[in-house]
Amino acid sequence: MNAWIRSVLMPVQGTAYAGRVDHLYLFLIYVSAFFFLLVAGLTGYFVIRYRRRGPGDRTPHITHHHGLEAAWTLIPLAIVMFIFFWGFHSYMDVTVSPADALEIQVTAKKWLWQFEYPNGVRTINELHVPLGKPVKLVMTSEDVIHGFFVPTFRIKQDVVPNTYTQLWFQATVPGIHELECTQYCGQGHSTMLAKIFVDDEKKYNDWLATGGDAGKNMPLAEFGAMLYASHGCRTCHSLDGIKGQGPSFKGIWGHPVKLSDGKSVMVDENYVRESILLPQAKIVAGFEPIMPTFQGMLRERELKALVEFVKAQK
Amino acid sequence: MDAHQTAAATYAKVLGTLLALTVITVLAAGLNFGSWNVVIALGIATIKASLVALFFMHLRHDKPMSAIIFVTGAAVLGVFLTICTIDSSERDEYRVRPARESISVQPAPSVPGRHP
Amino acid sequence: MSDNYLSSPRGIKSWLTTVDHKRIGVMYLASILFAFLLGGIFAILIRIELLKPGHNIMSADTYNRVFTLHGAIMIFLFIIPSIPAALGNFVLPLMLGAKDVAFPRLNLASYYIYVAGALLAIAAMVAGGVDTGWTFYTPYSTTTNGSVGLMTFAAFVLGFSSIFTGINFIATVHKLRAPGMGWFRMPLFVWGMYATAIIQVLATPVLGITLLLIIMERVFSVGIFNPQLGGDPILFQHFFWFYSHPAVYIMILPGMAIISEVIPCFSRKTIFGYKAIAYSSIAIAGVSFLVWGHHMFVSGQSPLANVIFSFLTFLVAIPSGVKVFNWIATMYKGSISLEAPMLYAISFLLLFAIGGLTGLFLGALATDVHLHDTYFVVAHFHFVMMGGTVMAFLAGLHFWWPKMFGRMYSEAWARVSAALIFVGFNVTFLTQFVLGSRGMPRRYYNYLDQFQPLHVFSTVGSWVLALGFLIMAGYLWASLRRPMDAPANPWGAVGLEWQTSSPPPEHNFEEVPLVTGGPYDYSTPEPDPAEVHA
Amino acid sequence: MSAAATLQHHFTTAEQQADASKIGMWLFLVTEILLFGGLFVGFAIMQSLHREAFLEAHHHLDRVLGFVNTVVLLTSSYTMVMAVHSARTDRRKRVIVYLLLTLICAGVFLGIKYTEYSHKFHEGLLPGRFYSHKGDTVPGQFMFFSFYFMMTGLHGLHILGGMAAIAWVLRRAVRGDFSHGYYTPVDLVGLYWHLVDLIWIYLFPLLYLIK
Repeated sequence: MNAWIRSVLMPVQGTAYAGRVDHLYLFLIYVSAFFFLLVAGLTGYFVIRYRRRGPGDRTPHITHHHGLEAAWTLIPLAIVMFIFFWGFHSYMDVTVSPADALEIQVTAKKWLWQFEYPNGVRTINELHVPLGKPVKLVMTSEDVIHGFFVPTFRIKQDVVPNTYTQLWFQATVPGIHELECTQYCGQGHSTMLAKIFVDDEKKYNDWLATGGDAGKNMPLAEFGAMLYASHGCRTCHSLDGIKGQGPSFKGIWGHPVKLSDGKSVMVDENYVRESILLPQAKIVAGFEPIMPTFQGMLRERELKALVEFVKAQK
Repeated sequence: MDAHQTAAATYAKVLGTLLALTVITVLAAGLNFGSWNVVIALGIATIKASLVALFFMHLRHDKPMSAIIFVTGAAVLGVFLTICTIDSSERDEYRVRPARESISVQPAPSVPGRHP
Repeated sequence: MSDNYLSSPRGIKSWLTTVDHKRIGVMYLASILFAFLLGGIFAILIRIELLKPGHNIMSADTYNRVFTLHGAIMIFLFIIPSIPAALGNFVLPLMLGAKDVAFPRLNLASYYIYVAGALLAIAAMVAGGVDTGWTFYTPYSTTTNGSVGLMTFAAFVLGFSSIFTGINFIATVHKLRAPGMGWFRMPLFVWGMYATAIIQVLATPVLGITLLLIIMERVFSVGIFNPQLGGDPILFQHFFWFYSHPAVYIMILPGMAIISEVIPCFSRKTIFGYKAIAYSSIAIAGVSFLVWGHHMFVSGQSPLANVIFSFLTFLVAIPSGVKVFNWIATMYKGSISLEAPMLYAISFLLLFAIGGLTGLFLGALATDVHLHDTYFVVAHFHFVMMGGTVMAFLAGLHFWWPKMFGRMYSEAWARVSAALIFVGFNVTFLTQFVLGSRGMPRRYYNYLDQFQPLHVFSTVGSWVLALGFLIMAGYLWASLRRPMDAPANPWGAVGLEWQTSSPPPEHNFEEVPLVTGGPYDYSTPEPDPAEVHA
Repeated sequence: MSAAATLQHHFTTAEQQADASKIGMWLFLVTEILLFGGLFVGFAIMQSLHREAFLEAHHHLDRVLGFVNTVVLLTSSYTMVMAVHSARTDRRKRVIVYLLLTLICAGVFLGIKYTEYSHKFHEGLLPGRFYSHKGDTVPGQFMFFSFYFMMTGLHGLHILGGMAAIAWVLRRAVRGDFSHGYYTPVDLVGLYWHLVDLIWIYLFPLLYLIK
């Protein structure tokens, strides 16, 4: 019964903590079900049992009953205090991270997630963590407030500019987990997603040692397509010619574009490269200067891959 | 009319006290009491405010309803101030202090035209 | 029957310049129903867009504007003024045996301020739109484009309308009760309105200054909420929720107030635990000022504040629970008939119970961290606001409709409509509890494929809901075209408002009523409850 | 004007009407307190975050002018309460004199405020993004001036509103509307005026004196 309710209502338990949250959740389901059935049952029973039989119905004059009233004040009070302490107790587990936790820096900006590992490796929209090890996230935002939410881990924390907020977890289920932005942040809010890769320690270490260079064996344009999807480019730049927050990539290669300062520029390797690294330098006419810089976040090969990808969008 | 004289005299005395307290608060601001500076300044202000409320606004002789409304409002503001202050100081350790010079000159990237 | 408040004096001008609380109530009613229609259209658009992931009928930018407008219109233009300003304005003086509210001109001013605020809000919609969500969180709201300044100013103006209504009701309750009507002979509707008015007066000004600060931030970059300038965006959330949590009780207390009238009337029985219900209204108003931080458990607020707010939040559950049990006990051994107002009251009981119980999930820290900012929250507050307040509003509307307009509506159609609304509502929003628990965040234009079946279900529910409201619009409109033949007291109710004709004369009562007993003397024989207590 | 003529139809006695008005006014005053209260809370928190900048910035304010303005406003409160008192005791001429004195004090207050403001404008001590004062050693002082202008500005608007209200009761006093049986408007305007004074009592030390 419990397992069935959990499977219907909750996602997979990706951490031991998730199990503790679900425990309380299930308890609350039962408490709610009990009280709802009490309310609905009594209402339904009274409506039928005491339905109006005629205009001459006489009803007793009952104004109050101290015992009953005390009971339905004090019993719920005891129950909610119990729930409070339970919720408080479990919550304390997520507020204090273990001292030996692996620390990963998280930076959120419209509309992507950037992760930096202790050895300096950086990834975008992909978080790799070792299985069964405590991981502590130190998070901040570069623009507006974002929300870091992993449903399978049952953790959530807003990511606030000029503040370091923290979270920690210890993943127990290998595989891919979804990360979603939960604090409304504008046009790309619902596509500000990332994937969390939980791998055993060896695989994680191998990945970290190679610097997370996933695309090293792919052809450039194909690698670029992967980066286009994983690095959040698609949030603003479409491939089908529809104007988003930024210009579409369709058919721009090799053609001049008009800039907001009235000049125009040819879309070539240098221009695409500059637009990725210094997005504010040349703004296409009709768009806002809102693109974040990717300076220091992309390898040389990744830049080339993205240029190739744009080139391929005929 | 005696009552009239008394009331008018009271108002004059209250004004005198208020002016004296103003002088005191200015003088006290010249001295340094460390962290007590704020307490002293706001304490004197509260005494002055109470005098105004009790005498000029008649709370002392008015029906209690007026005082109840006034005190409730002040209490609600007190709750707001207290909790905001507690939370703000509790959060202090998490705050990123921007580099000193960046506070006033660094424009937010997405808002054009700030700090010309 | 020609000499009633609707027909005398005559002419458009006499309506626009009226200081009669009944006419102002009717004008408010028309305005809020229009706002409800507008907000409802936006709701349907949202649900259609969410039928499948990705682009369906609008772009992400449009979607963000639409959900912002749905929220802002429903809250500031519909639900906050709905019961107090429309129904309350009409019946509160009648219930007290008064000729009018304490400050009739202020009352009219409140209406025109509401209209001005509504026009400003519509102007903001047309001129660029607003994409901040109704919560206006900084720094998003201070940096985004569009007419955020105009919209916040509109909400600022609407705040004054709400404050003036509150001031009026408090003064009216204190000073204009009919001879013999002591505090504990007042109908519980009046107690609810009184508690609501306290919150309106004490909380709304803080919203006012918060919205002004947003405008200042946008115009001058004053810095207080802007992290780039050394400000604190979490402080904004404190400011905002300091108003907006009590505002939730501005919305639900009037709903509870109506239920306390409807259930005794249709059960033909004295209300159970009169004093407990009266005091619980005041208790809710008081505690409502201490729980705002439960909207901020994952905001980066300090853990200490989280624990304090979680504790206080559970306390506010108790008075609401007490009320529900008292209403149920009122039905015990009653003589229950299920006319439209009672159907809505029972809908309220069931839906509000779900809304309240799911609040426990959100008050407890550990579960809230998971459920916060997901569809679970969306479902929860729709169960409280729509399942609670709107159902109660509909109960009140059907209860007092004959009093307001002197005409009965079609009872058969009313039942059809009540059933459709109940079913449609549950299909729409019960689903969203599951969506939220499974990790569907709110304010999402696009979503993962796994959530689609439930979204389809929810959208279909919204159509059933819309159908129910369309039918209601139909039969209520039809009733207005019928001859004025409603009796003074169609439900056999005992309140003072039923002792005058339907619709009431311009000055409410032919002679000032003298109150000699309690407000719910339905039962026979009828001793004075005051004496029973003594 | 007789007491009966000023009784609105929905009240039964003049006392009931006066009480209701008073409750209404006090509720309104409480909304004003909470409106300003938000600014005070914001000031308190920002001051604690930027102590140095706020301390440095407040040296730009002129304590002498602030002090004089406090005295002027306290005096105006006294003249106002004397106006109310004179109305209650049927001294109609004195009502007019005291109301005029109050108006004059309010005018002096705004005049001094104007001098202060124009000095700040000249120096570039302006709120937020318009702050352009040169030669600061401590950064971030614009925030103090954001609050300075918002708080004194909102207060100044209330002074203006109060002056309009006083002018209105003055006109009615000249017309001879008030007597010991009916002086509610003078009373209520008085309450409002004292509240404006009361807010200044806190603004003065917070902005000009605190270190």
